[in-house]
Order: sequence, then C-alpha cells, then structure tokens
Amino acid sequence: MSTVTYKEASCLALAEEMRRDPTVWTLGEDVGDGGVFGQYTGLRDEFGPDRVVSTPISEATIMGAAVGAAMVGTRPVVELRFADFALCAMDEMVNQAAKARYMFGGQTRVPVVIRQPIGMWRSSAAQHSQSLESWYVHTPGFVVLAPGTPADNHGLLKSAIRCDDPVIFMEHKDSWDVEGEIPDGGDKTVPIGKAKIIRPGEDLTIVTWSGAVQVALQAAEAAAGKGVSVEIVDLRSLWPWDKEAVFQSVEKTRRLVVLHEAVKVCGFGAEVAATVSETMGDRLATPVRRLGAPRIPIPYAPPLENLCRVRVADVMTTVEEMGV
Amino acid sequence: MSTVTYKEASCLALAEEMRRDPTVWTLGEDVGDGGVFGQYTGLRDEFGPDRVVSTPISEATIMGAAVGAAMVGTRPVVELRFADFALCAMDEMVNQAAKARYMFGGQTRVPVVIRQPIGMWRSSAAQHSQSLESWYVHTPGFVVLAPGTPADNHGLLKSAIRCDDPVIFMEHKDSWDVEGEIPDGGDKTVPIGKAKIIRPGEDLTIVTWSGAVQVALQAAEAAAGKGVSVEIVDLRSLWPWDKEAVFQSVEKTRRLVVLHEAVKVCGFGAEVAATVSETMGDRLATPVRRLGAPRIPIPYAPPLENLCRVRVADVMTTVEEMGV
Amino acid sequence: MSTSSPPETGGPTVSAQRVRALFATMCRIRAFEEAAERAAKEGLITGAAHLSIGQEATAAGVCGNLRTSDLITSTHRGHGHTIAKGASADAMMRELFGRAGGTSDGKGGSMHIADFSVGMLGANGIVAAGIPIAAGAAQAKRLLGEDAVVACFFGDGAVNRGPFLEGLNWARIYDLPVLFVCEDNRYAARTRTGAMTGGPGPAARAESLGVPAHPIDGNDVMAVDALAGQLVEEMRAGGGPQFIHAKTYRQKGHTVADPGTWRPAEEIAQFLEHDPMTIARQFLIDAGAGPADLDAIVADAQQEMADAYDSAAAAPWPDDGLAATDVQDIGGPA
Amino acid sequence: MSTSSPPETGGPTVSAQRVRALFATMCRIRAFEEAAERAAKEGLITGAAHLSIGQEATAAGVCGNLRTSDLITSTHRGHGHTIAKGASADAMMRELFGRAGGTSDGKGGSMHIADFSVGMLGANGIVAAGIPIAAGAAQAKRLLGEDAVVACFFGDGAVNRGPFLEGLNWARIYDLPVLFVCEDNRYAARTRTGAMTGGPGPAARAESLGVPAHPIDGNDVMAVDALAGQLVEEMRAGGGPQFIHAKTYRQKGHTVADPGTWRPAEEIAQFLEHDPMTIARQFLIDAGAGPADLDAIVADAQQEMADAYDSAAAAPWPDDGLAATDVQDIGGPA
Ligand SMILES: Cc1ncc(C[n+]2csc(CCOP(=O)(O)OP(=O)(O)O)c2C)c(N)n1
Ligand SMILES: Cc1ncc(C[n+]2csc(CCOP(=O)(O)OP(=O)(O)O)c2C)c(N)n1
Ligand SMILES: [Mg+2]
Ligand SMILES: [Mg+2]
Repeated sequence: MSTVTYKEASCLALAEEMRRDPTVWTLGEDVGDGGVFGQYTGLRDEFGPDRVVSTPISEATIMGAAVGAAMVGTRPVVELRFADFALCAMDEMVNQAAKARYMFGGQTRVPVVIRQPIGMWRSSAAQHSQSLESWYVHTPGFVVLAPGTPADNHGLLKSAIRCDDPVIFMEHKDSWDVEGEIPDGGDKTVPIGKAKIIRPGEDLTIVTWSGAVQVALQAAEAAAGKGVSVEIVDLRSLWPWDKEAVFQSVEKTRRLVVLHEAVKVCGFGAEVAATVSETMGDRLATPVRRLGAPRIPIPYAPPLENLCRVRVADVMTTVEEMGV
Repeated sequence: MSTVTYKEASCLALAEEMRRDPTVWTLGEDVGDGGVFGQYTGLRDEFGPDRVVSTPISEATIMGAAVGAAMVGTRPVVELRFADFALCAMDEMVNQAAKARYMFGGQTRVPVVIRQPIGMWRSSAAQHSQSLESWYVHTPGFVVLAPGTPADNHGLLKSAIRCDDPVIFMEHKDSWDVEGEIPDGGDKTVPIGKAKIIRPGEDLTIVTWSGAVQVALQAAEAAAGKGVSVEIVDLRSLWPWDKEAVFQSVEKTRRLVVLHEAVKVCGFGAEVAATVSETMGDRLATPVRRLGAPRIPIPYAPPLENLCRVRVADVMTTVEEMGV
Repeated sequence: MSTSSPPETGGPTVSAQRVRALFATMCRIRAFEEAAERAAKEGLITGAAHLSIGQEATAAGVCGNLRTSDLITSTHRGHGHTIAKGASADAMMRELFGRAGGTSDGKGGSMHIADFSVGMLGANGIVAAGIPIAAGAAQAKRLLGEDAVVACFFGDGAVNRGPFLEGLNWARIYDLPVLFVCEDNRYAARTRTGAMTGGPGPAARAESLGVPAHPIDGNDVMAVDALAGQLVEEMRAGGGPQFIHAKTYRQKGHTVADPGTWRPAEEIAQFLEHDPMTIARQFLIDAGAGPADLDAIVADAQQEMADAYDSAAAAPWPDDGLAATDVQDIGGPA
Repeated sequence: MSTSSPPETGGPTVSAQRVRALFATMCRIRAFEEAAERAAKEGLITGAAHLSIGQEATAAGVCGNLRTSDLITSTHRGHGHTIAKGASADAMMRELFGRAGGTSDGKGGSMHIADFSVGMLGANGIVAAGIPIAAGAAQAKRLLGEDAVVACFFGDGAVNRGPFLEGLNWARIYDLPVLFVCEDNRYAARTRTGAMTGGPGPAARAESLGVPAHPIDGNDVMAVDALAGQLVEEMRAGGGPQFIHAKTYRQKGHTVADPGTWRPAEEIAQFLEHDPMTIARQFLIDAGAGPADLDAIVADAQQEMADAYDSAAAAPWPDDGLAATDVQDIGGPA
C-alpha cells in the first residue's frame, strides 16, 4: 500500500493502463501540461504528445473525436475539465457515444471514459459546480462512476478504461487533495457495480457517494456520540448500482437516508429512494429520506455556497426525525 | 369551444400571444415554412420574417441568441424540433438560460420558451425519440411543462410565453393529431403548476403526463371493467408539480402508480414516487409503483419500439399486483 | 467498388471501364432508393427515409477511390454512401424495413444505416455529428499504426453547425487524412441554404480553417472520381485533410413523405436534365459503350433491388429479445 | 467612458483629450485588477479570478465608442470590459469578494461579473458562450425598434468552439450590428493557441463567414479607438457585423493562482515593454501632457480601487436569504 492523494491516484491509474495497453490514450484541453488540476502530470513526458493530446477548446469535437476513435479500436480517456463544460458536448455524449452500439445493432462499441469533475469547490459558482450524475444514470448506454476515495479513484478508473461501455467518470473537485492508501503493483482494479460498506452500523443506513462520503462519515461519528449506530454504503458505481448491498443494509437497519451533493429534486437519490420504497416498503421502520442540494444554481459567496451543501447538522436532524 | 388538434392548438396559442404582445417572436429551423410538424403554419404570413425567423441549423445559437434576446426585453419562443437536438444546445439552455438570472443576482430575466417535442413516434429510433423531462426538472431555473391534450397545449403554451422564467415546453410527437376542445376567444390560459384530475376514481391513483395520458385513460377503462376505480392525475406541469393534488388523490385511494414514457430509471417518476413515499408513506396501502421505459435506447423496428412503451397490459398487471 | 484500383493519374481522363463501374454503382444506389421510396409509400418503411436520388455521383465517385479498410461517416441521407462503400443492399433494405437480417438487426433504420465490416461508420440522425467522429477515427487509425483515409460526408446545411468548424480545425491541426465531402444540394429540409450561409460558402470556410477546398460539379462522376482520386492519393502519401465542395441537387423532397414540389419548377427541371445518371451515361456512350450494355446495367441494378425489396418484405421482425441486447455490457436494461 | 462622444472622423488622428480619457479608463482597469490580485493572494477572493492586465487597451478603446444604451458581452476575463462600459468599481470589487452590495449580490463572482444597468450583459464562465448571446441581443433590439450596437468580446481560444462559427454566421445572415472583438493574447489557459488554430487565424475565419475583419495592435489604444470608432459608426448607419482581431498579451497567468512563468521569459519581457499603459502614456507625453498630470490619473485610479478594496473587505456577507432568491418566479427552490 502507498499513500497518495485522490488526484495522484487517478494519474497513476491512467499511467498504469497506458503502459498496459497501447490503445489507451487521453485527450483534452491542457492535458499535455498536466491538466487544469494537475491530474495528468508527467504523462506527456512518458507517453508523448500523440497519446496525451492537448486539444483546442472544442468540447464537442473532443468528445466526438473520441467516439470515432473508440469505434475503430482505441480507448480514449476524455478530459472535459468541469462537468459543466460537458454540456457543450452533450450531443456527442448522449446521441453518439451512448447510443452507437445499440443503434448500429452491436456492430461497434464505444469504449470511452469521459472524465468530468463535479461538485462545489472554492466558490466556483453556477457554471463550475454542478453534479449531474442523475442525468447520465437516466441515459441508456452509460456506466456512471463516482469514486469517493483515492483507492476507488484508482481502481475504478482502471476498470473504466478496461470497460467496453462508455463510462461517465465523475471525480469530485473537492477531493483532489484527500489522501488515502492504494494497492501497490498497479494490477488491482475496483469492480464496477459493487458498493462498499465504509462504516458498519446497526440503526440506520446512509447511502452516499463522491464528496458526500466525507459528510456521511462525520455525521456517523456525531451520531455515534449520541448512541446511534450508522452504516454507510458508498455506492461508488451509480449505474449499475449495487441494489443488493443497499437492500441488505436496509434489511438490517430498517432506516435509510440517501445523501448526495446534487440537487435533491430528481437527483439519483430519488431513484434509490423510490426503488427501496418500492421493493422493501413494508420492512421500513420509517419512510426513506433524501438529503441533497436545494434546487438553486450554486452561488458564489462562500456562506451562500455553503447553504447549498448538506451539512452534518442536516443529517443529524434527519436522523433524529427518523426516530432512531 | 372549438375542436382542434393538439398541433393546431399550439399554433393558435402562439398566434394569439404574438398578437397580444409585440415582443413575442419565434425562431427555429424551417419555422417560416410552417415548421417540421406544421405547428407554425401560417405564422410568417401574419407576422413576417422578423418575428417568425427561419434559422440555419445552428441549435447552439438558436438557443444562445434567444437568451440574449430575452435578456434585453423580448420573449423568444425557441423551436428545437426534436428534444434530441436540444442536446446540441445544452450549454445555452442550462448554463445560460437557466442560470443567468441567478448568477447575475436578478439583474436580468430570461423569459424564453423552449419547445422540444418528445417521445416515441413512428419508428423514429434512438436519436429522435427521447423524453428527457427529468433532466430539466433536476435543473434549477427551469419551469417544465408537458401538456397531454389540445386544451393544455393551448393554455399552457400561452402561460409559458407570459412567464418570466425559462420554460421547457415538451409536446409529444404522437399527439399532434389528437383532437380536443379549446376555449374560444384566446384569452384563457392554463395555470402553470396545477394538475388536472382527468378521471376521478376511488381505488388507485395514476399520476401521469404527456403521451402516457392516453395509456392511462385506456388502462382506467380496462380496470373499470374489472371493478377497479382508477383516478388519473395529469400533472401537465412537471416543475413546479402539483404535490397537493397528488397527495389529495393518494390520501383517498392510498395506492399510487406513476406512469410515464421516459426511461423509468431516474425518470421524473422517481421524484414523484420518492416524494409521496417520504411524505405519506404510512398512509399507503402498498408501496408506490413506477412504470416507464426500460433503460435502452429506442429501437427502430416497430415491434421492438413497442416493447419500450408502457402498455395497458403492463398497467393492468401492476394494478393487480397492488392488490386492489 | 470499395476495392477498385486508384484512378489513372496524369490528367482528368478516366477510362471508360472505370466509369462503367462507377455508373453501375450509381445505378444500384438509384434503384435501391427507388425501391425504398416505393416501400415507404406502401407503408413498409415506418421511419423517416431520406433519398439521395440525384446525388449518386458523389457517393460513387468518392467511395470508388477508397479501400475496404478506409472509412466513411455519413448523414441522415446515407444510403448511397453505404452502398458505394460496399454494404449489402439486401441487409440494408431489411434495415429500412426494420426486419431481421438488417445491417443493425432492424434497431437503427434508414437514419442509422451502417456497415462497419466495410468501414462504413454510420449514418447519423444529427446533422454534422459525423464530422468529429471522422476526425477521431483518422486520429485513432494513425495511433494504431494503420493506414486509413476517412471520407466524411455531410450536407450544405451542416456547415452552419459548430462541429463543422471544430472538426475541420481538428483535422488540420493534427494533420489527419480526412476527406471532407460537402454535398451541396441547395436545401436543408425546406430551407434554401444560400440564405442561411454567410460569406462565400463552404469552400471558403474550409480554407479559412486551413483545409484546402475544391469546388466541383458533384453530378459529374468523372470529375468527382478524378478529384477524389487525386486527393486520396495525396492523403495516402501523408497529406493532411482536404475538402470537396460538391454541387448537386436533391431531386426528391427532404424525406419520402415530402413531395418537394414547393421548390421552383424550373430549378427542378434544370437539375433533372443535369442528372448524374444521364451525364455518366452520355460519357459512356461517347466513349463507345452500347446502349444495350448500359440498359443491362440498369436492369441488373433494378433486379437486385427488387429482390432486396422482396427479401425484406418477406423477412420476419427482429426477435423481441434483441430489444434489450447491445445496450451495454455492464448494467442491465431494467 | 460609455457616454463619451464619437471619435474624430477623417483619419487616424485622435485628440489628446480623448486619449487622456481612455488612458484614465485603462488606469482604472489596471488598478482594479492589481487590487483584485492582492485580495486574491490574501484569500479575500475565494473563487477564480482572471486578470486582463496587459489587455486594457482593447476594453477601453472599444467601449469608449459605445453608449450606455449599447451592449456588450464578455468572457471569464471580464473586469476590464465591465469597468470600461461604466460599471461601479466598488460594486464590482464587492462582487469579487462575494459581499453584499456586489453587482450580483455576491452570487456571481468574478466569472459572472455583470452590470445590466450600463448594458454589460455579463461575463461568462463558458468560453465562447457570449457570442450567440450578443447576436440575439442585437436581433432583439432591432425587433424592439431600438438602436443599439453590441460589442462581443472573446479570446483567441474561443475561435475553436462551435458557437464562434454559428454566432458570426448568424450575425451576418441577419445583418446585425455586432462588433466582434477577438482579444488574442496568444494563450488559452496553458496552451498556445497558435498550435491549436488551423489556417490563417481568427480574421480569416471571420471573413469566410462574411464578417469583415480588421487585425490591429490591441495594445495601442489610439489604434483600437480609431478602428472601433469607425466600425461602430458604420454599424449605427445600418451596417452589418464587423470583426476586430486585437493582438495583445496576457501579462499575468491564466488565473490569479497561476504565476504564468511557464511562458518564454523573452516573450513576457517583450510584451512588458509593449505595455498598453506605456504606449498610451508615451502618446500623451508626445502630445504635450505633463508627467505629473498623468501620474495623478494613475494615483486617482489607485486610490479609487484601494477604496473599493477597503469597502469590499468591510462589507458584510450577503444575507443568507439571498441564496434562494432570483432562481425563478414559479416553482420554489425546495
Ligand atoms: C442537429 C440537427 N438539427 C436539425 C436536424 C433536422 N434535420 C434533419 S436533416 C436536416 C437538413 C439537413 O440539410 P443538409 O445538411 O443540407 O443535408 P441534406 O438533407 O440536404 O442532405 C435537418 C434540419 C437534425 N437532424 N439534426
Ligand atoms: C467551454 C469551455 N471550455 C473550457 C473552459 C476552461 N477555460 C476557461 S478560460 C480558458 C481559456 C480561454 O482562452 P481564451 O479564449 O484565449 O481567453 P483568455 O483566457 O486567453 O482570455 C479555458 C480553456 C471553459 N471555461 N469553457
Ligand atoms: Mg442540403
Ligand atoms: Mg487567449
């Protein structure tokens, strides 16, 4: 095991996969210079400018070119910088990447990894803070991953690159500097579709992912101080998502909170809540609760931005209301 | 009252609003020639090419220009032809139209109506059949409307044009020729945010909208034949949605099915189901059920396309499973 | 056609034998689409179908210079390109009918016609979407160390969409062997593109992006063949992107459902006279071909497509199970 | 500046008095951004801030020819444009600090700086997004029967995004009075735009879209003023869109967090010498202005911005309640 940051973990994963498979390459603005967050540092030196391709500001074509490149046998890792800019490439993502295999009757596959960092981070405001994972979960064809730890960023990025499906890969900008351990050797992947119980508990389940994992951990600690034992399920994969793990946990705790940073309304939490309510409604001690951002664009001023975050206190209030 | 088609209803509504308010205008591909579905027929003759503006195939700029035009005091009605093409204008819709008022601290408003027809229709296949309403409901800043009848298409389009918020206006392509009555005189609007009970019932509530309204009506008829009394709530407005109407109906029937054409996973049905489960879970006789499309791109061949539709039989099975 | 030899070099003269082959391809395209038109009118084709009748020379002339290992991207109006690149007409017709044995199992239809086995990377329901895809395919082929030229077809309406600029710029800065082919049939749906296109037009735009542009009569298959042959040769020798502005005409309406009669009658008449089939036929007659020989080519094509029609009409629907296959490997359709 | 009189006609000569006013605007922009830079380093500006130090002449020279009723759109690097168009520096600084009294109540920050009351329709966090917005604003003004010229600022990186083509084409075909101003500072973030831009560059692209293009030294405020004056005059007289390719240099890094020292030292040095402030100052000295007078202009500007800094630093955070206002009229934030 080595201790690395979330950012370094992804850089290592990409380098390992590029060494392993010469058809893996990456493209995006400034990636040759290490990328806007430094998550591509050193890659051009090792792999050269044809495999670490700095591009013009042409999101539609970054994505569209990756589709063509994936169709003919390479594995592009697309860097879109901020999930918000992905909106400039939405046709290429949704109408092309996600649908090509199906609408061409399986004649082709589009093994492309689409990195688009999400989340609130240092007053990034309305156009640089969105978390739109639920859009992609709604879209047939996509695998959707949202790692919350360095180890998962490492292992899931590797799985994403090896996956034959187009993968939406959402890192959280606020996690870049979070440290954690990753396995040595570079051959360990994290399986797509498997959740992880990152804290076992008995009284209540929190299902969460990405940056909100940190909030959940703090809330669980606070709850423990009040005698409430919280189990945290970090989904990591949003599509497919690990229903079994969630059902199992809720079967035990009979209380579920879904916690995410994205807007609550029509967030992926709605899918989890609706599914659990539908499937095991009669075994729930109390209805499933959701916590997410209010339905407002993200404001700039730090105290206003903070109001869009789910805070530990919000989780605690909800836990109390659920009568644990 | 006059009898008109769904398509004619929208054309009348737009003409009436353009007569009433000289700042209303419309832009999009081929609108000067009546629009691809004929829903702009005759408008250029009456209002001229400066208010019924045929455009190049430039979705991003159709939408972006409308944002600029709305900011300075006009009310553009944007025609995007198929909701799928809206993906080519996603930045302009989401990062610009929906956020401008907020991120500029209320200095401006963006009163634009964004027409983007949805739904399966005559083998339109993967790139011409999507129903992405849940994306827009998830996006702060938007009003989202999905009329299911000629009267609602008429009255809601008028309300949308008068609304100061950006409105996503989703007509269903399969409804263009559906006939119905609309009020004469042209001053009647349908309020945004109000659902309509289109069939009263006692045993079970179906919440639905857009093209699926027809399926719900047929299913209710079939259920009546089996002695089950179904109440149908046509939401019409998806954001804001009429929670009170839904709660009231479910309070009475204690059973809820949410039925829509869009993909079930992360569809707007998840939001309705999660909200109802959360709010009135203990008053439900049985968990809320959702019916929507499987998570696959829409295929071309008619029998395969049909497999993506929720059919009356599916509704009936669900109703039975809910133990009515 | 897709494996035919490169054109004569040294001048615009092309051999009659070569033109005969191109003519045959054009006849097959025309006959395919006439059969498709009939089928659509009879309700056998349920989705939208866009006919390229009148535009066959571009498809034939460009694809005649490509190898099977070369690639093309296409548009909503893609039957001609697909046939010219070497796809089976029978499988294509089944696809249009939405039947088993279609190129895409009936899951795509006319607007998503494709045959990856012959390097045809797909028609596209989104105007201009093929442009970035073509650029990326060329870039990937180079990365893989495989030689391939990519021909990228699009219409005159597509030059007003952003991906046109982005994709041509991309091909230029990475110096990719992409042959951009703008089939300028004067209309985008019901709109005259002249009124919607600022400046001197598609060729000037390409040049401004550093892509050398070549205007040409797109209805003259000899001219298209000679030009494409030369450009493809340059690209095989390591040259960067090239642009053909092929002036042509859509003899039919926008889709099979549109009679297209809203256009000026004189314009239609003028172009019916300047039909690519007539031009190629005249060339062959002048070069000594016998009318009976040419009629036989036409008849063969018509027979092939009548058979394709019958085969498609008799074919079963795709198996229901196919609806849920090829969505993705990981994560079921539920 | 935004209400100043049009420039002298009949030649490139501009009056010293006019240049003095432009110089004053430039000094205010420079001082504002130096104060902002300081604030960012001190942690008082929490979000990204992009400085236009070195590019002041374009903002001042273009906006100096606009009326308050004229409009501009801007980019992520928008402080200069906003000041030149007449916004209050005090309110702007508060916005950068995210404080009460900011131009957008602290809800937008530097990247969304805007002052609609003076026709400044907003900076934009999305490269090239202002281009279609500018076109639409011009179109709407015409529909309303109101005279207005729209100046649309964007960088050399923006010419590779699709909306560049779409928006310029749009302005051309509808003949809209939009003055496109490409501020070419050689870089897009850390990437040299030369390597990413196929063909002869921004001006050729504009010309290919039918928009007359004018390359110019963007650091020479006299030249920018004269050119913009002439073009704006033409547009007021009913002319269509125009394009200025202003060559300039970003003296600082991409954001305040980037020292920008990864660029060639000689290049930086060369442009520090070709500083727009120095050029304007020299012109004024040559025209007889006293150094003390000019120093006073600088000092005034610095004082104004020091005050703005203090005012912003002392201002309270926006009221929590503001987080939920101005989302939309119908449908709460819940
Ligand atoms: C992005 C997008 N916008 C609009 C359409 C609708 N549409 C389909 S074909 C077409 C006209 C295209 O014109 P052109 O590119 O000249 O091709 P042609 O039909 O003439 O072959 C339009 C507007 C679409 N498919 N995609
Ligand atoms: C669509 C989009 N892509 C990428 C970015 C990230 N980004 C912000 S500024 C910038 C560079 C822009 O370069 P240029 O247009 O030359 O403007 P400059 O920064 O030089 O003023 C980039 C890539 C963005 N904001 N929007
Ligand atoms: Mg055309
Ligand atoms: Mg720049």
